[in-house]
Amino acid sequence: MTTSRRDLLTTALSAAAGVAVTSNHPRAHGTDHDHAHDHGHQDVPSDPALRVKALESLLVAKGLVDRAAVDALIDTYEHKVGPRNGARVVARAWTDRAYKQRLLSDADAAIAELGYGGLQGEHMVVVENTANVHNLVVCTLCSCYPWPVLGLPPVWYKSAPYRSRAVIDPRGVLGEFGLEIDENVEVRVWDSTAELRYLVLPERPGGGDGWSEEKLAAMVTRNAMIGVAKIATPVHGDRA
Amino acid sequence: MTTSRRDLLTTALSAAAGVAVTSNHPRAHGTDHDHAHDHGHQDVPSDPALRVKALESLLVAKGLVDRAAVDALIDTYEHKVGPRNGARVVARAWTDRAYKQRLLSDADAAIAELGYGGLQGEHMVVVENTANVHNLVVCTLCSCYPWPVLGLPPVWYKSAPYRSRAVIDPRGVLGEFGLEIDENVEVRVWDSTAELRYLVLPERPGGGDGWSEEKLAAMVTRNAMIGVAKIATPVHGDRA
Amino acid sequence: MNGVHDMGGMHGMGAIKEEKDEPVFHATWEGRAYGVTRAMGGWRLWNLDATRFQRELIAPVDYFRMSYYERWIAGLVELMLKNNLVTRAEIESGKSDSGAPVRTPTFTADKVAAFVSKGMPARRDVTVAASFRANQRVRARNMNPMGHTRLPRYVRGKVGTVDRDHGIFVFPDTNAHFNGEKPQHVYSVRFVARDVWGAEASPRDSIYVDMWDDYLEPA
Amino acid sequence: MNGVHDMGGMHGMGAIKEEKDEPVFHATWEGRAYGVTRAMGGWRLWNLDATRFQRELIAPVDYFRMSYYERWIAGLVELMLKNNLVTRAEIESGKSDSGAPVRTPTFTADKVAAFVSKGMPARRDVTVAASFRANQRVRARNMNPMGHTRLPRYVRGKVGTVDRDHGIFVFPDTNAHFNGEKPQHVYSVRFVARDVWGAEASPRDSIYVDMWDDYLEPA
Repeated sequence: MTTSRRDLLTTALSAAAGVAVTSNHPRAHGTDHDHAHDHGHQDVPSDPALRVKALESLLVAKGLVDRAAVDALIDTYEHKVGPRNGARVVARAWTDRAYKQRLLSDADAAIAELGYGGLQGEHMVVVENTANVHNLVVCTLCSCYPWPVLGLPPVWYKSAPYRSRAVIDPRGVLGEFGLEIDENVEVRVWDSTAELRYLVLPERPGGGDGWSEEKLAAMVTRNAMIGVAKIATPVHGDRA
Repeated sequence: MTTSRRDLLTTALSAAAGVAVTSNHPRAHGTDHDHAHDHGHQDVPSDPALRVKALESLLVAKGLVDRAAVDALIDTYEHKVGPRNGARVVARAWTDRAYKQRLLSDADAAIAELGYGGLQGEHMVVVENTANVHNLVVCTLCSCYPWPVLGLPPVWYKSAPYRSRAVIDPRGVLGEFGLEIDENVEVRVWDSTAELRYLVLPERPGGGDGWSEEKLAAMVTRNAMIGVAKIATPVHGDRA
Repeated sequence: MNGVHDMGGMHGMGAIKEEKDEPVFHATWEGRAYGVTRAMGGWRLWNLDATRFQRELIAPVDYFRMSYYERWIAGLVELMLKNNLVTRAEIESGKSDSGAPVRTPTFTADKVAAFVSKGMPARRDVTVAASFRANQRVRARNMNPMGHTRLPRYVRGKVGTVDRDHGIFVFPDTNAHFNGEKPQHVYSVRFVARDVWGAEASPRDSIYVDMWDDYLEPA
Repeated sequence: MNGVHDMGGMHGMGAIKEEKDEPVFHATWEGRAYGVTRAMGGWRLWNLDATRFQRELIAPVDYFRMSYYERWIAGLVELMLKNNLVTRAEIESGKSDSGAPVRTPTFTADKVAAFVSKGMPARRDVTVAASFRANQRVRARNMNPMGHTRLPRYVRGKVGTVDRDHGIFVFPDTNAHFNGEKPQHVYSVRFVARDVWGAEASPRDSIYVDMWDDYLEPA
């Protein structure tokens, strides 16, 4: 094959750009359909908000759903379970060598030490970024994600562009997040095809020596724990 | 694997049936989207008829398109080029052994003997059905089809269900067309991935001895020349 | 099934769009869709694998059009219909059929905290022999089931190396169809990116895929 | 590109629906769409492979939603825009931009009959060595180009047997991107269905795929 992939890529991307024109969708976030259109059609689905409201009312009326249980579930993920949990796990691992070893060898138990675990994180694996290895987590088949430590996944993680390309072009995907990985670094992609859930233990950045676990945790981002970001060295004198 | 494919098939189909509910699309034929919906939305695309009319007018106004050329192209495929051409080729092959040999060894020349050939049939291959071999033609990547002998393809040939399943489950596909192929018969699927175009030479049915080429041609169906049908033995005394 | 949900390696899906300061739910209905789906799971008439399969059955044009929680609701409705918890008429009208029984919810608010913190473990404490061991070369089976599977198309037929044995888990290919849990070992299998995608892939990279025993054969 | 157009082996696309007494065109606009697309091809600013690739670039949700001729029109519009034959404003308004040049069509009605009967042969009368011969065992390359290719995903990495050599043809992977015709041999390669799909496939069946020389390697 004399046609290089890069040539084709360039052509394909410019062609794809040619397809893109203004779209006008009366839709909320989170659809794979918020790309541009070239044919001027409009989708007018029934409003999902009305539809879900009617469905919940029906299920409550039939005694199938307890509305207070729904409230409690929402409250859980809006206020209790989220990426701050994972950040505390990471900060502990950065500051406690023995904890880090337990975390890498038996993640469930180590995460439970901090009080986390459960739904969609029953079976955890923590993978460590180093100077030589960069880890990236995806679920190509649906959107599996470690809820107890990261909360519910962001839309991009659930989207077709991420799910499709993370395994075939991880460096391109990382580039879209502004992260260039040196060619000597091994990129490991973890496809969450089973009931194991993956958390990336990011590299502890330089600087921040002597910082408290809490202050370190504040630096840890959700994206770094998925593997699409690194954690920046704190600016000298920066105080959380 | 203890789970048999057949079990899963049954489950999958019943599940799929569960998804199907009434759809209400204000669309013409030929869309892959005329399946059922379970979410009660409506597509309201701009009418393709209006859109195409406006486009043609624009291109005519810009001197890019000769409207009479468009008329002539439409007339060609509505009135001149169609499956009757292929039927004549088949009937000739059934009645002229030497022609059949030429057809199978050099289809382009043999088809040209009857005056056919050209666009989307520049490079023809004819494959022969026998008591031991059944041939089926598909184009999984788009909708390639031998236009000079069959005309423009029917919607089902261009549809996702046919393109997806003809190669992985040809016997299931044939079953949907009412054709059961004996397990001792070899099914050969021809995926038209290049610029070769395939025509199936169906088995000549019993009966009809001494019939004219013209009368035999009248029995030959488009579907038989794609490979999704056989040609039935004519009823005794049947006269065309 | 070889569905459009099996997206690993596809091109043409567009750019990744990250949202600044993304909320947990973008609208009230998303949270309600989430909560209602979970709450209905409390009846234990289906399982996680069946739920996933139901979403995979969404027609491609709808799968691509729908947002994540729209798919959840579409799948939930079908599961409820199949289990005779609701009727099509009820879904369409939003009103109970006259004479339909009124039940008492079992998954109540007081059970939420325990449910979330315990989860639904898929690991099983049974004895099942492992067919493979760490560092063994294995091949992902070339299989194309019509039913649910968690073996992505992009690794089928490819050779990799067992990285670790995760233990024994429920098998989705049977469980999704209520044909039993068939617990078996799950392994993390490392595939060299070039073995999966060809010479254009980056030479140092690899993909780790979690695979049930039944998905593998010795290489 | 690994796009949704590459449908061989997919499940979940629904039942095949045959239409009784199907007309050549279902509505006037289908015929016009067909004719206008062909007529614009007469300017020879693009080629058949580029046309196919342009349709492959249609976003999945639209690809599944659109009918065949809607895809043709969508692809045609993009090709015309890229070649500065029309502007976006003209497409949206349906009116020529003021001051836009008015050309004279070259593909006129009198040329239609000859065009249809001659076609656009893709075979080339050049001398190119064949890398493979009939009855040889070959493997379809494991390649995943971002650009246009006519090597379906379902045979990549699979081993088959060359059935016949069709001769020398334009290579779509380069031609679609205007990188030259790179003429080369095309072979019909026979794949045993079980080698492609696994043990569940019917044991006597096979799939013949037309493959360019560059898609193959010795097995």
